[in-house]
Amino acid sequence: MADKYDDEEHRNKIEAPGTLALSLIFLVVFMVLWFLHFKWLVEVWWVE
Amino acid sequence: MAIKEPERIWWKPYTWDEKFWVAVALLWMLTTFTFMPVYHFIGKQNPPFETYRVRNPEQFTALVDAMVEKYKVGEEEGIPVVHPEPGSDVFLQASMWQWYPILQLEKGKTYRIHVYSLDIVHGMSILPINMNFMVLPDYDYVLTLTPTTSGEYHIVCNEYCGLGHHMMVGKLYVK
Amino acid sequence: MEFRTCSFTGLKIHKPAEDLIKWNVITAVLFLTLGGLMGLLIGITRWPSVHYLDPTYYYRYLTLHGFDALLVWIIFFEVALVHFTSAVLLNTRTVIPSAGWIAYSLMLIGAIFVNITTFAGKADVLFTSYVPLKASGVYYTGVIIFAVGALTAFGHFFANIIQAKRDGAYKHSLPLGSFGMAAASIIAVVTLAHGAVIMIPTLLWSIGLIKYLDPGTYRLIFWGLGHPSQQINVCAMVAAWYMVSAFVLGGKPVNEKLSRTAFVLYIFFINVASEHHLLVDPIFSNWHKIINTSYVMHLAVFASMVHAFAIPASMEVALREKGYTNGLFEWLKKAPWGNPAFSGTFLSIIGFGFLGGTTGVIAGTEQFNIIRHNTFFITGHFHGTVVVGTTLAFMAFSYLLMPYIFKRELIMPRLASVQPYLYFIGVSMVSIGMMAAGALGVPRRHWDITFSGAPFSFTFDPSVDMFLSIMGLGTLLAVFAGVIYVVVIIGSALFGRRVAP
Amino acid sequence: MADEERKIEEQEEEPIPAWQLFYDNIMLLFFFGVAVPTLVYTVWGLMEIVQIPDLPSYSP
Repeated sequence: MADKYDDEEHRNKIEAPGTLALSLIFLVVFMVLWFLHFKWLVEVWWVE
Repeated sequence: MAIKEPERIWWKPYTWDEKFWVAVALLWMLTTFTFMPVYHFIGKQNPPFETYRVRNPEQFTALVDAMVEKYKVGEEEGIPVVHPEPGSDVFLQASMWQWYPILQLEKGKTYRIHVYSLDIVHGMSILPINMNFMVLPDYDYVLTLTPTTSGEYHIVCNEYCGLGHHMMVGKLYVK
Repeated sequence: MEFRTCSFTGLKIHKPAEDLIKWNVITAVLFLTLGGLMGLLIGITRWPSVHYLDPTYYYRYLTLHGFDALLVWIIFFEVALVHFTSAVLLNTRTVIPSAGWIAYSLMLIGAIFVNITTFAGKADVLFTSYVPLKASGVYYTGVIIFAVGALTAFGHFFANIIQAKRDGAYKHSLPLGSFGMAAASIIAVVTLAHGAVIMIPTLLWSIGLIKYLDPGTYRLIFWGLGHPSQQINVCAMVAAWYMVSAFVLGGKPVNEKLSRTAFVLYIFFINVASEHHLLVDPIFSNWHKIINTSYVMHLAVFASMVHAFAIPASMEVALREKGYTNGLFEWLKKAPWGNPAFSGTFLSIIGFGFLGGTTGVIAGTEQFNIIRHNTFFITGHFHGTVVVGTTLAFMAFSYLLMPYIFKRELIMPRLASVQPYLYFIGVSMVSIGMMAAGALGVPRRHWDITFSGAPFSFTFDPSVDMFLSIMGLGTLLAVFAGVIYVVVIIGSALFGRRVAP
Repeated sequence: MADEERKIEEQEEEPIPAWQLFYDNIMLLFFFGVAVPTLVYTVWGLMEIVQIPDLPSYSP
């Protein structure tokens, strides 16, 4: 029974390539916004 | 189907795209998490955490009054302008609807700015640099700051504190 | 037994469950109308060239907007989802319907108490009502009654699923939609318990029986109510996303293990995000702030990212099975964009992720919060999550409930099919306008950013006017789309053409 | 449906994975869902509130 789930074919399948692409776009936007905030923080803060 | 009971055993291995996304998402999330503690060691822009309980409002008012008396250099709109000794403890008091007094700080010097509210919860927003802190009654919040840019700053209240909330504007000079 | 079989879904629907769902949905929509009207008034007040209301009414209507749109509309709709997922979806009955009606009545009475007190000007304390700012005792009583009603309603979920298992309605696992609402109900119990813990002493304090309440403790426990109530929404919204994908496209979760793991991470960790409100407070240590604000190592955010992948993936797989297999995105082009239940859901996913989710995690980063706390940016963030996300998702779901539960066709189907787009564009403009203005330091909950009457005046960057105008125009568009929604839903419920049961 | 029949049926199949059993146990999830935020957020927070020191005296 167990090997029914473990077969190579299932594990190497890409079921939703479009969604994966959309998700990666999302991740890039997320990262860009994060680094922009980091930049603003460093510019603003009153420390030496 | 999300609307039907799944098959008897649904604990199954992931497909390649699921595994890839889980790995990438988890990695990014652990990175953004790790940033927070690590930045306390490598960075300087961290929220201050020094705080004291004020049992009696008069205790804080007395500190403010003593500072004003000793270091007063002028007055604007009836509010004293204070030029405290560089590197010292500075006291700033919020109340409906006033920031008291006006501080005059020196660029590049480190101050311990104690903020405290006499009545209800206020919010301290230093503009235009946009640094924001909460100001609570009964708690003294110590902000250790070193002004790095000179100029005229305003302190705006950004927590609702009654009808005069929008008139609660104070001033801060850095010279 | 009083069951009928739905001709669209084949679900067996219990009559008392159906009635509870109907009444909760209609009440929810009525409070959305009220909250939306308040939103219009305060939105055009913050639009500098209109600046409509006086300060008294601005803060009064802001209090009501928060309460009605953020709590009442959403929780009534979630109670409808409780009955839908714990009875209808399992083809079983809702136990003790009278408890459902008691919960409904308590919530309604509580909401009416709060609304009347606030309209009468006895509770201009905003949604947060931070002590020692004091409202009339009736206000806190209303909040408590509402919370008790909501707690009863969410308790109903557990009673239903326990009975359903005994009745053999499911063998081992709840359907994913019900599992999501189970997560929401667990979170709701934590939330409403915190509400009771803090609101009861506050009531006693407001009528003079307690002399002193510590403002720091109030903020800690209040946000155990205030923020997690939005996490109930997140869970319920995600459950609704999965269900719409299944109902409209026949989409199944690509991997039950993945989706359920994400819900379990929600149950464990999402509630600690209450800390987001306390990041620049005195009192709490850095470790308390870091662990809590990060939802315990960002694992609950990770769960959201898993859902953000799993739900579109379930749609993609379903559409690919229908033969739309060319390239990466043919399935997306051929999706049923004219169906408001689908378009609303998809736009809700996009809006929640890009506008609300990213900005929320970033503003909730301990260090970044210093430049974001209490600015208009935060308001923009949660209009991205709660309005573009949850409200739009619930709107989409209610388009499905019309035929399934109300047995009525939508009136004005063409208007209904553009409504999600208009609403999405409108609220996105609101959200983006607010975030841009907030990034330049504009405070939230502020009647006049020209500081009329203040001893000193600060002038914001001139571009702030433009961003706030975008917000104002977005408000008008969103309210227009909101009116379409209310007319379509109430109109269909009353006058829609009857469909076969 | 006879319970015995179901039992026999299940004995023949492979056992349900432990994680799946855990996820299906709503009451156990309920317990953790209440315990984690109450301890990590509320109780820890209250402990920090009571531990705050009093304002020391300063000479300006």
